[in-house]
Amino acid sequence: MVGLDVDIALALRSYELSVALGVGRERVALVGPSGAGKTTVLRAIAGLVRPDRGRIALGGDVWLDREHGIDRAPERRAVGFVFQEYALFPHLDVRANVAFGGGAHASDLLERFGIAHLAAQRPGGISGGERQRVALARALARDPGVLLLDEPLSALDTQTRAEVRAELHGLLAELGLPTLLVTHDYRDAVALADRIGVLVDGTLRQVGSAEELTKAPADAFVARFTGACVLYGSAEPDAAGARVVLDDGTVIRAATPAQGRVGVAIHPWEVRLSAQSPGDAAMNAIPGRIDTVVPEGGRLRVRACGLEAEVDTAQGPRPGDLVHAVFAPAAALVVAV
Amino acid sequence: MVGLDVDIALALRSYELSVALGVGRERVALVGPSGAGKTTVLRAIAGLVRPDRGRIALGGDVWLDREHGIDRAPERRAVGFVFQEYALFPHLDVRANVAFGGGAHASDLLERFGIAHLAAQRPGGISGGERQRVALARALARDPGVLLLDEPLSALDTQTRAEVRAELHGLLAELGLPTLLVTHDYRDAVALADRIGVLVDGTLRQVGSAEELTKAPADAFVARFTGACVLYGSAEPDAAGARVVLDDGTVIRAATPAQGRVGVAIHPWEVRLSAQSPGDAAMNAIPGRIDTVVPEGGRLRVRACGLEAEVDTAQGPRPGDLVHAVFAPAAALVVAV
Amino acid sequence: QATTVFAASSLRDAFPRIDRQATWSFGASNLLLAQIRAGAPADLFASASTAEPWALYRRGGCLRPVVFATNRLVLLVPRSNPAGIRTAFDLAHGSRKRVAVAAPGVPVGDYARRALARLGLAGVLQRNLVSSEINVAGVVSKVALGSADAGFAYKTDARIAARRVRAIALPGRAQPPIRYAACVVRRRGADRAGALATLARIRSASGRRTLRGAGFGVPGA
Amino acid sequence: MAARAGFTALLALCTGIVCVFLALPLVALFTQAPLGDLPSLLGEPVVRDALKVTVRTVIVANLAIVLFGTPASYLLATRRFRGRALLVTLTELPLVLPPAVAGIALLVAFGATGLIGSGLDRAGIVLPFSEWAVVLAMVFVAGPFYLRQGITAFEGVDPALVDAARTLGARPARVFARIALPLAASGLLAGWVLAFARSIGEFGATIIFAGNVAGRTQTLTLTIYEELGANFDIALAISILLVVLSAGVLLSYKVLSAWSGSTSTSPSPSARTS
Amino acid sequence: MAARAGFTALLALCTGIVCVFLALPLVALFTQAPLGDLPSLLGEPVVRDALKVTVRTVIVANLAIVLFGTPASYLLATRRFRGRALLVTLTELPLVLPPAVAGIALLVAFGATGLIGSGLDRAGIVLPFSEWAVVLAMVFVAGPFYLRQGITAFEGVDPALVDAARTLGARPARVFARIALPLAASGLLAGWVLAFARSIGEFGATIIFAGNVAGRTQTLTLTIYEELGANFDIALAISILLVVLSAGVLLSYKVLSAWSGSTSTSPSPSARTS
Ligand SMILES: Nc1ncnc2c1ncn2[C@@H]1O[C@H](COP(=O)(O)OP(=O)(O)OP(=O)(O)O)[C@@H](O)[C@H]1O
Ligand SMILES: Nc1ncnc2c1ncn2[C@@H]1O[C@H](COP(=O)(O)OP(=O)(O)OP(=O)(O)O)[C@@H](O)[C@H]1O
Ligand SMILES: [Mg+2]
Ligand SMILES: [Mg+2]
Repeated sequence: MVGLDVDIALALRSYELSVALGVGRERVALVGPSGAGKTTVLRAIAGLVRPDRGRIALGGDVWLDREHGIDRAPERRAVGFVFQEYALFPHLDVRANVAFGGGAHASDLLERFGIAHLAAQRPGGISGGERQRVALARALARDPGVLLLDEPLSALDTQTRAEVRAELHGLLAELGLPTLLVTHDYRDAVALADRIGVLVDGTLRQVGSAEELTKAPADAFVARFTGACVLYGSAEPDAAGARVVLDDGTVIRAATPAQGRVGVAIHPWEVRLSAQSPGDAAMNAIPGRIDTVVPEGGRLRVRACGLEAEVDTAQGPRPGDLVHAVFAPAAALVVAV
Repeated sequence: MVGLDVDIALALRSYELSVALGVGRERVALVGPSGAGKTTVLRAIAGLVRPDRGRIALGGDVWLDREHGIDRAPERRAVGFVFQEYALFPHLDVRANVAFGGGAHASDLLERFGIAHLAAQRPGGISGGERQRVALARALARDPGVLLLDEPLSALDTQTRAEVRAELHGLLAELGLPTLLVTHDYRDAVALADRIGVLVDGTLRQVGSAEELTKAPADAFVARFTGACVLYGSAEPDAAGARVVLDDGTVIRAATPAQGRVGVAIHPWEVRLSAQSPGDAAMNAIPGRIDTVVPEGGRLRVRACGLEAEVDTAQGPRPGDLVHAVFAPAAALVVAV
Repeated sequence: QATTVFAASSLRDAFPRIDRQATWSFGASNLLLAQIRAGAPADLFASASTAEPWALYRRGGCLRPVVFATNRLVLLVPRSNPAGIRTAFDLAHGSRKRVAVAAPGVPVGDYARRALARLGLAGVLQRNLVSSEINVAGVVSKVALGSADAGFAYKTDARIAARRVRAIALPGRAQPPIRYAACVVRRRGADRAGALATLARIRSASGRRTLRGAGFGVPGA
Repeated sequence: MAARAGFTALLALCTGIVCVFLALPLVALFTQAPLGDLPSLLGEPVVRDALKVTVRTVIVANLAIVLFGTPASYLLATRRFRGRALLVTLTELPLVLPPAVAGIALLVAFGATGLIGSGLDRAGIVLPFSEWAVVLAMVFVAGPFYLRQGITAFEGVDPALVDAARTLGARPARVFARIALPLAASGLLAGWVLAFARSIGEFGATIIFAGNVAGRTQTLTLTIYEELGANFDIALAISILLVVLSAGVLLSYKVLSAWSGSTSTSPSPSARTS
Repeated sequence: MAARAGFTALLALCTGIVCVFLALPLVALFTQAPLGDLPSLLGEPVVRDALKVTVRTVIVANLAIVLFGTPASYLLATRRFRGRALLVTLTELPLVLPPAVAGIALLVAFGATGLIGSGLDRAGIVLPFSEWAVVLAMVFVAGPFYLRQGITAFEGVDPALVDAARTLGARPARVFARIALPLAASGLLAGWVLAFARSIGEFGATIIFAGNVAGRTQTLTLTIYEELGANFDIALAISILLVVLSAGVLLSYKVLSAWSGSTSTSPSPSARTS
């Protein structure tokens, strides 16, 4: 299997970026907060930034090996790079943009991406979604061995975004190239990628499928990224797993053993709100008041007791109501802080 | 009650903007696609753009009345305007920014918004969320009678956005000023506003609470905006409401009478996917294949049969599976096209 | 305000020594004449020839001109004399020389042309590369800095720039009469008294001494 | 690999030629000049007079340029009105006009027999060949540099900031003073540096319109020209003085703007999104 | 309301003064000149010779400026290396240098007794009094205008586009030719307009460095000055010719850039977010 192997280190302004990652014939998303170094990883792979140490290879083809003094120029690496704002050449029409890299099957690509009718347009005159398709077609015209996408959806407004996300999902799946894409929106990552790597301050905190990240986040940061709320406290192992005394004194139970200062991550969909303390002593219950209630989709998203819960509209919770946030010990995921 | 009354018309590049809207002591959100004229409405209220016709008044205080030749300069209208990218003065520190408009209670505001420790910082040196609070404090330093916010969250990245949204929700509720805010993200509007106006091509398509828009969208556009999928067909009234023959020939039933060409809007949370045709003849069922499956929160969002459905992860749907999208006639909202 | 004297470039060194108070403006005489006609605030006009003051006088622009000095035309060559020029006739032989001459209309330019004509060397100006400088200072600078192989200027200029140039006398028959004339400018607000005083100082014994010291001849001596 | 090195080598070659060509004359100035005699040469009365004239006229001219140019460029940058493009072109024309032509034009406008000069003359005001003529020449040739940069600088002020100031109750004058002016300051400074250098170096228009009256209109650049034939060392000395002055202004401007740049161009709200 | 009207009135007043002052000399040029005699005046041999010299030298100088300046400004704009800031400052220095000083500097560098001039002289290359001297003077004073705009223009090319071109397989030379050059073209054109105007108007440096050899180094601006004391009408006629030429270049540039601006600055990908 021809895959991309990356193992690089590079000193950035305020931390060292150090990433080891293999990408097979799959889509891997790098997510992380602004300034985490996501773009830098892509640029290093494309040869636009030179790592201080490390090795980059596509199958047997070594693009970079600092130890052996190998460092191929960007134009000699078989990458397809879709830039954040697409970086289409504003003075060339769509056809010339797509043909820039190779040219042979530019027309095919225009057809395939449904942009043949725009061939004579300048990039300035077409919509955001169309631009994205042009950028993708242009990157593919060179028959790259890897596809790199930097924030492919961030230039789009909310409406177009949902549509283009679905469309891009289809296109990427169809291509079957090793693909590394960068985004700071976890939902985009989930929608587009097979595996997700969470990059924070230059370090990969966790790499795994969306399910793995959700079910077993490596740390509090990853947990919050996947949408969980995190409570902090100190844990002691007990028979059923662990007993966690939260910072406000509340005691909850988790299903996995743990010791010392920990975070407890709970996803909104695992939390039930009830007016009374639950009868069931096996369940965790945190009492408190409702902070905010926001409709989302057909449900309400309620913030209460430091947690979030999704509840049915029918329940009619109102800010200020006294409630108990109830969740099972198995839903309390113990994470490192 | 001192409220803002707006009734203006203004020829824009490609359509006429024409908006009549009253804003009491409540938060009203204007949503709509890019270029719909949302910003222009706010600018007209603030006096930064002059409508061709119309009247703007805050309580008894007339700011604009083209018929009577009244047109107050922006500096003489009691508005607090929070600009899209915040438009903080980059050469002034946070305190001077906040004090620019009035100055008397700038210190109070800095305290109240939790930015007192940033008083001596330049806007360039603080985070996105902090900037937003500075912009809000600055707008309030003048004791405005109306608060106008243009895309208050769009300058923030996805992570900060969720936090700041909750925070802003609290602040706006506390202030109790007539507030008009603009956003192109429907979820922001739902989270922040009491009423939502949908503006398309300069025309208010519908104004109402989030619930009203969801339950009874005025047209296909509004319906899609609220997250529904819309199918098209022609309707005939029948005993139970209407019988709609969709463009692909499928027949579905709606609970409200209708006639002629219509759209049928169905929200994802009303749709159930089942492998077999449902036994219940009263339910609508559209057969088809699953296009995409995307995890979202604790559930999966599945596109199938031109509709979206939210299903539990346990169900394990996979792209390509044959399914029926099942929904009640009451969930099939007939909308104008 | 000090008396303003518009004077020929070649007087640049001598005049300020005669009258320290006056304000000076040195340039090509023909240009100074044009400036005075355009309203320049000159009180006294001292030209390197008699033609310009008389022209001004005929138009009522000044009082009757008087001649106050004479000068001689010389051929200047750089001290190093790369072209090996010994006499004016060398300009007509050998390789093409770079020659600096003042423009026609500038007194020293007209004098040079007249001298060449008298020597039968008028062709020199066709044959060589001739820069027609705007004033005599331009001629001297071109020769002094070696840009030109030779140039026509006044004997007095050769003294000032003696460190860098050497003067070659012209044959007596070629020497045109060079007479400097001055006149008191008539215009509204002119400082006539000051101009007369300065003119008197120029023609005084000490003035004549200074001029002679600078290499000029003085009339009526 | 060869082609790529070839291209860079070509670039480097051109850059080298350009830089050597530009540096050579400046180097020559310092190696050929009698540096030891500099103080005594610059102490000559003719130089001192010229220095005084230059300082006086440059100060007055630059004050006029800044005082009139700042409001004018603000108006041209921020208001849209009929004929605006014409006025902007008018302010740019002197930039491309040969200075000698500028001198002739000033002469026929303000000279004794000129368009309005004859009227001024009757009123007893004589401009040509006076110190005012030097100032006018400087303003005419150097002012447009300031105007052009000023227009650019004011146009560069984010209109959202102006709108924000207005909704915060600031009248146009306050918007100008507190928002537009501080934000355009570095651009205005750049324009002023150019205008200053242009005015101090003014030669062609001055020699034609203002003449060469010592102590009154003879500026340092005119003295250079005059001393060329008389005392070349003085010309060299003044040249060195002016080179040092020009380089000093240029460098202090660069240092200043780099310094202010580093404090104010740190990620600003508007820079973030670009 | 009074204060606000007052402020705008003040702005308008300043703008009025500025515009009248700048327009007056140009108007005077046309009203005072013997427009009827223009053809015959411009037909005088001295004018025809000067015109030929000017055209030849301006063309050669501008060719040199563009040929060497384009690669040099590209390198200075896009590569980071030690001493770069120094080189950039070096290219800017002639912008603030008085032309008379430039003339002196060229003289001591390339003159017969100059730094390298004496060597050239021995090698039989004589620059003074030659057309090459005029060209050198023009390149020295006008080149930096092109370089500065060129550096700005190349710096303004979105680096993401360059990166994109490289990941698409383009070598540096192709990136330059297909991406950087077309995108910087309008900025380069603006710089060239300034350089062209500056070279055609060159006076101070030429008069000092190149001499005034008819048919060889006497350009139109030198002729203006020479004819000032001889035939003022010729000076006026040449002035009008040069005004028309300068204005023509300026206007055609503005029309051209407005035209190309309207096609290429329509919302571009990068403009969207700013
Ligand atoms: N060439 C470089 N040398 C040193 N530091 C750099 C370099 N390029 C970027 N940085 C710094 O490295 C960090 C990571 O930048 P990068 O653009 O990779 O982040 P990112 O994760 O893509 O962020 P965003 O989501 O905002 O795009 C930033 O702090 C940036 O300032
Ligand atoms: N002064 C004006 N005169 C004419 N047309 C204008 C003016 N200002 C804006 N427009 C046009 O009016 C339309 C509405 O612009 P507006 O900025 O109000 O949209 P918006 O809804 O805020 O969009 P977005 O979500 O992109 O901010 C746009 O098509 C714009 O081009
Ligand atoms: Mg990035
Ligand atoms: Mg808007």
